Amino acid sequence: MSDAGLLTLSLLIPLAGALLIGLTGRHPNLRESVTLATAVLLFATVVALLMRLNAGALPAVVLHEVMPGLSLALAVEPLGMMFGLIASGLWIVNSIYSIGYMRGNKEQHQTRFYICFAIAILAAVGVAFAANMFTLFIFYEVLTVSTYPLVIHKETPEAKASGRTYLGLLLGTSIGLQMVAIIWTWVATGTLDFTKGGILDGKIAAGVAPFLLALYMFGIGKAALMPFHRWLPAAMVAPTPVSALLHAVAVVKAGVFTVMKVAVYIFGVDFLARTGAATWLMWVAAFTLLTASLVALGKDNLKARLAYSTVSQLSYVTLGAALATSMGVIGGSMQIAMHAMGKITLFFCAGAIYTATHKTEISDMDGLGRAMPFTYGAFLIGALSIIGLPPMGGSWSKWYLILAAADTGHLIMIGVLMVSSLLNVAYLLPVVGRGFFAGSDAAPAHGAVPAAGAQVTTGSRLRRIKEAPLFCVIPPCLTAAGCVVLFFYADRLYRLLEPIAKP
Amino acid sequence: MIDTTINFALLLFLAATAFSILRRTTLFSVVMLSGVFSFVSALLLVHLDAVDVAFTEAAVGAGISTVLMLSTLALTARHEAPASRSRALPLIVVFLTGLALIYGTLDMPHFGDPSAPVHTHVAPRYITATATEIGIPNIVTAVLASYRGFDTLGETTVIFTAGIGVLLLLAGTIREPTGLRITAMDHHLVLRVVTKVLIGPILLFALYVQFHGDYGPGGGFQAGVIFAAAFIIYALVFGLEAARRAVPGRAVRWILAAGVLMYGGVGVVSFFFGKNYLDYSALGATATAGQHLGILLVEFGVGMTVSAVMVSTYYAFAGQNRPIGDEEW
Amino acid sequence: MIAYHLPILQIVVPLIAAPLSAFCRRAGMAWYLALIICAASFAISVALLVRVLDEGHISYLLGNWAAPWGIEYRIDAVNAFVLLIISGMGTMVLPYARVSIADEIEPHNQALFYTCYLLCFAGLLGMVITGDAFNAFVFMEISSLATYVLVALGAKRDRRALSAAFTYLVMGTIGATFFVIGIGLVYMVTGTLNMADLAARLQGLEQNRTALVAFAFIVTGIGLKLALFPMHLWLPNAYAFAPSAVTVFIAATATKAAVYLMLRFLFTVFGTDYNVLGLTLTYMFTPLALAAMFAASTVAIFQFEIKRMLAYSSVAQLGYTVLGISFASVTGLTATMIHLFNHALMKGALFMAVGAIVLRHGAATIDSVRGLGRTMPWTMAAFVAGGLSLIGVPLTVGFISKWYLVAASLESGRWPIAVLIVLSSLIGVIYIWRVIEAAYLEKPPEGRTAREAPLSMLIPTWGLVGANIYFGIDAELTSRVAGAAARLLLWVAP
Amino acid sequence: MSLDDVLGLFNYWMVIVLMMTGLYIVVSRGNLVKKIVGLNIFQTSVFLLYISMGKVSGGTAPILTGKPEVYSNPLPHVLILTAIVVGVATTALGLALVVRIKNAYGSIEEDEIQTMDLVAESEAETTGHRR
Repeated sequence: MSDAGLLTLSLLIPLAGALLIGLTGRHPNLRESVTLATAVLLFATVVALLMRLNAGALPAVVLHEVMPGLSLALAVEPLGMMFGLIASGLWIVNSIYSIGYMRGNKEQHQTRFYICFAIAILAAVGVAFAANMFTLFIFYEVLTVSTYPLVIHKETPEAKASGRTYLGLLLGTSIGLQMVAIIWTWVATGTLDFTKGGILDGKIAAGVAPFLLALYMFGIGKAALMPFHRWLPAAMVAPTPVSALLHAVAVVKAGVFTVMKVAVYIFGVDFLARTGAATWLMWVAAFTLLTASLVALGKDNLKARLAYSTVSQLSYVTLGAALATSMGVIGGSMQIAMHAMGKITLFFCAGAIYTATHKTEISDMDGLGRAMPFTYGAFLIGALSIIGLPPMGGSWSKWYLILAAADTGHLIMIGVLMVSSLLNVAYLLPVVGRGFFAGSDAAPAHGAVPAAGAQVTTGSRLRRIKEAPLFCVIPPCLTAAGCVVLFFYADRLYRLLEPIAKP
Repeated sequence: MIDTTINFALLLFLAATAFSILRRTTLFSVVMLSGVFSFVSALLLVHLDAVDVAFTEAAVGAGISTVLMLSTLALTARHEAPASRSRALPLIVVFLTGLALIYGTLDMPHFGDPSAPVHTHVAPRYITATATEIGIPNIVTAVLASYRGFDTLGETTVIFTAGIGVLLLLAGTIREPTGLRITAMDHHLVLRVVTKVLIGPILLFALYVQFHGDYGPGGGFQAGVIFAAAFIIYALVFGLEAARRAVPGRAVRWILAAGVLMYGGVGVVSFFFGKNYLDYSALGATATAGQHLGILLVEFGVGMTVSAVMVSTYYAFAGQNRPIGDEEW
Repeated sequence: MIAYHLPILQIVVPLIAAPLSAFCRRAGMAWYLALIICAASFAISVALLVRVLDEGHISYLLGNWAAPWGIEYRIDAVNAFVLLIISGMGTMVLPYARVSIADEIEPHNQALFYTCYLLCFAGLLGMVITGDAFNAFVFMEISSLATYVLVALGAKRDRRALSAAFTYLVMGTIGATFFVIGIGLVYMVTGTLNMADLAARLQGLEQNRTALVAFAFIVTGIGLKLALFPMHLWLPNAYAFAPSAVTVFIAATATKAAVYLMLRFLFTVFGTDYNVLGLTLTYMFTPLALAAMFAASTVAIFQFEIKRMLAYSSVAQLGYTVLGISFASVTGLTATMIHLFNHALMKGALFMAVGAIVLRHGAATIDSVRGLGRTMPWTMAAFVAGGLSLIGVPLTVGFISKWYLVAASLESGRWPIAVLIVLSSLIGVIYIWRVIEAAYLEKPPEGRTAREAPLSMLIPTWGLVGANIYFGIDAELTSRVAGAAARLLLWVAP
Repeated sequence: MSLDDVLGLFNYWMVIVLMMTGLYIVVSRGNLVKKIVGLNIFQTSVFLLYISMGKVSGGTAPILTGKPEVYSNPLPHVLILTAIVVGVATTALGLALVVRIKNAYGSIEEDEIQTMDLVAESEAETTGHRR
């Protein structure tokens, strides 16, 4: 198959998947098979594309011209390839997990759920392979709209309120700021194609570059730069697979990926470095990074804590872009992959705990680790990766970021990264610690009333191992293993990303 | 000088009437004064050489409009409620608008100045060429029906639209013919006799105005109004039922549409002679003969529609559930 | 021969069909006639557009009298595009109207309704196609009078239609009279009524105070007709209480024709050399447009009746249109022209969906749409699609409009306006969202039985939804025509 | 400004006064019939404006007599003939609406009608929300 055909196929597969899921909605087993088959096929397509890329080809296709000079077009480049791999790869795992979780919790509207999931992944792939900012923006919006039904899945008043925040912030920032930035770019340069070295150099004055950058950065609400991060904790009302999708696979990753794309291909690292247009962004990222960690520390709800952790971790990527050096770009890009793997593990674990015990608050989870050793083991590995300790993948991205900070002379950023890592330790490890060591065996902590269907109600049962359904446990173990694998194979990632960083 | 004086006097009288309308709260006198306003305007128009316009304004403003307004009053209210809102804002807006207009007059050509642009561009051709191109003495009719004949088709359509509109709005509340003779003025014997005597000459006059429009003031519109006036007088005196028996509502509706069709149709005929729309020159042996015939036909169309609209509008108003009785006045 | 006469056939066909349809005793017959005539008009307008894009402008002399003496039809890309919008929407509404009108208008009025509809249709086309200032007034009045009646016919459902129509009549007549005063004054200093001739003879009269006041009166008069904020007060109730099919039609066409006339007078007749024009655009149009965008959108949020909500949204959307004019640049006018088209599509779809709800529930309020996502899925889905387009979500026409508008403001260096444009469209998210939430996330009240709208209404609605998406994905054609029109208005060589 | 100017423009000024009186009646009065009367006066005054500009000093009505004469400009006359028709059409429609409004509301005062509408609206809204 031609490169262009393969690229088009990467969009058609999830589209066909969504349609088939809709058609097979009455037969859950068939429906889930379709989901899995779609996921596997998509991943295979992306891997095929990777091979073409490694072989030196640059697959590209123009799908349709919307307005003169403005087209929907796809093109593969290293950064997008990495994101495409993460999204499609993790989707497989996420699908397996969803099946376990949705069935385990007897959720409503499962067909709608899987359809939206497929469309979301379609949008994520579209974002990954977009050849120009216009195409990226369109898929970015499709992603927002298609995940809205997932966020409000439970249809409770709380879910609806959160959905409003979610949609309001994401649509608001993207239409209100990002679109203006895109059109500004178009008016200034006459093109929106992602071009190595950027397209803005020489087209706009150095003085206004920070403003344009601000429109982009705050306009990319999915990157959750403060103060536009509220949607992310709000979206925690959604079922856990959705949270995993939001945090690891698609949504926030699409956000920081867009940040990287804008920095590398629209502005160009050199242009940013030369004009210092991104200096302010570095500070905002550092601020978000620390503040979100502090907020996370104060959250008792596990998912809320993880949400704020995400807000914090995303800022590493933004920081990498803002440092405007090749090391920063590589570190930031790697962080996309590393965080994806780590955070999806953590969310899978949180979901597994909920499925098994219907507990959401950390203070209620004392001693659960002894009952769910696999889940908690996976959680520990994920947490270590997020913190950035070897031998987990997360350590590499932190390493390159520190190098970048040293490179650019922003030594204070090294301090920020250090403090942040300590905060990570402070809010992640206690969860594991309490799981394994805290709490007496006699009674559940704080006398919390376990939700109906909870399987672990008495101390005596706690001694026995009582894991969540297999479909909920295998995925976190897989991704936890992935965290370790990424540590040893980071050089592959480095070599993939190298071309974008080197001029 | 005497011209100017008459002019000013009439304008002052108009202003006095307008102010009086503004201040009165008895709607009956408001309507009557509005009729007076139209009538005095018509006098002024004659004085300004616009005889055709004056004719029409008198027939419409002082005649038809007044009848319609009186009919409306009979169905609605006699008095205006006292003011309840602030009138400061309207006053300011109107004052500013007026000031703007006055400012605009400062560069206007003076009244009656023969060298004004309006007298040197476009219009001269109408005055010099009508005799040869159209071949009729009344330049206004020539411009109305031929040079700018399409405007007049539009005008006919406007009045047609109003006629259809009134039917749509009021048809639902029209009293069906009951067979009862509700005749308002049975006891006014003199009036009845005089009316009978008058209607004949009025109709005759209407026909004269209709077909004499080429030569003097008049034409389809004025004739239509006079035609309708004859009917309305008949209806007023002998009762609506009698008028409806003479010309049923359905027939009126047909004439209403037929007039527009006639006008529009004459234009279409030009197509078949390879001419542009409304180019009448093809209709006769010579260009002027064609123009002559064309103007005659379209004016007839206008007359049909106008009279039908007036009559049907009157039917609609007068036929409302509460009829006008003369003792109410 | 027919090709030569196309310009006049565009008007005469519906104009003659109107009295013909008055002979029809049955509504069905009148409806058929109207449908055939409107479809024919649409075909003619397509042919005209193709021709003007090919060969530049077409001139047609009525009565064969040469231009400043007789009335001239002058068609170029600008009015050919507007003709297409009007005739296209006029045709789309008719299949939809049949059931809706049968439900909302008294039986004895249904036949004549189509006569009135054709008159309105012909009037709008006539005011757009003509090259003569006074002729434009006459046809404007045909359409206006017909519209007053059409609005008032909503009285069967709600008596407020009557007072709305009356207010519209008074405001519309004031507007028309202002327009006539303006025409009179401009005639006074030039001696001509032909627009092209006016443009030529106004050269050198930049300082003339009479021409200046004429300009002001023409702009104000048309401003009233196009509901330029704050002269929009007649619009919300007129749209809200008119029969649904009428609302769709006038919302999609009437103000468009007025905008066209505004463009024509501002740029063709007075022209960009006219120094007051720049001042008017900067100090009057820009602030008024922005005020419309924000004030009207904000008011829309608090509306209970959805039709009225959408009507206020129309005032806001007219703000976008006027804003595009105020840039006086090729991109700005392209934005205006393309938005005329796009707004017709999105408001058409939205009002059609709402009309279907009115048919089934007797009213369309935030209350009556509760749970409709389940009981009238197709109607509500159309509403959602139209709403997304209104907000300006990518792959819909609304996005294209917004794109050009923002581009125009950035191009002119007025980037705060660009931010305001998108902020105001975010207000749109709020009011559209209120409806969507009520429809999809709330349960229908007890004992409410609802059926999906009839196919005769759903098909046109979805036709428009399809157009919203199609022209949102492939804006090549519309942006080419709109661009050509913008260049013509600004006298810029293509 | 000379006396000549004043004499030359006085006609227009008076016409403007008339127009504005008409407009003021329309916008300041709440009685619907009176509004229509105001519109009539406003429009009739505009007719006078047009006809005034068509007048030529010493001219006669534009009907050819065969003798060489100065004729007043016929074009404004034609335009105003059309405008009069438009005016009466508007009046007729307006009055028909007034009659219908009286039937539906029992009043032809704008303020009363607006009050009734507002009451109806807030009632609909409260019952709507209560349900």
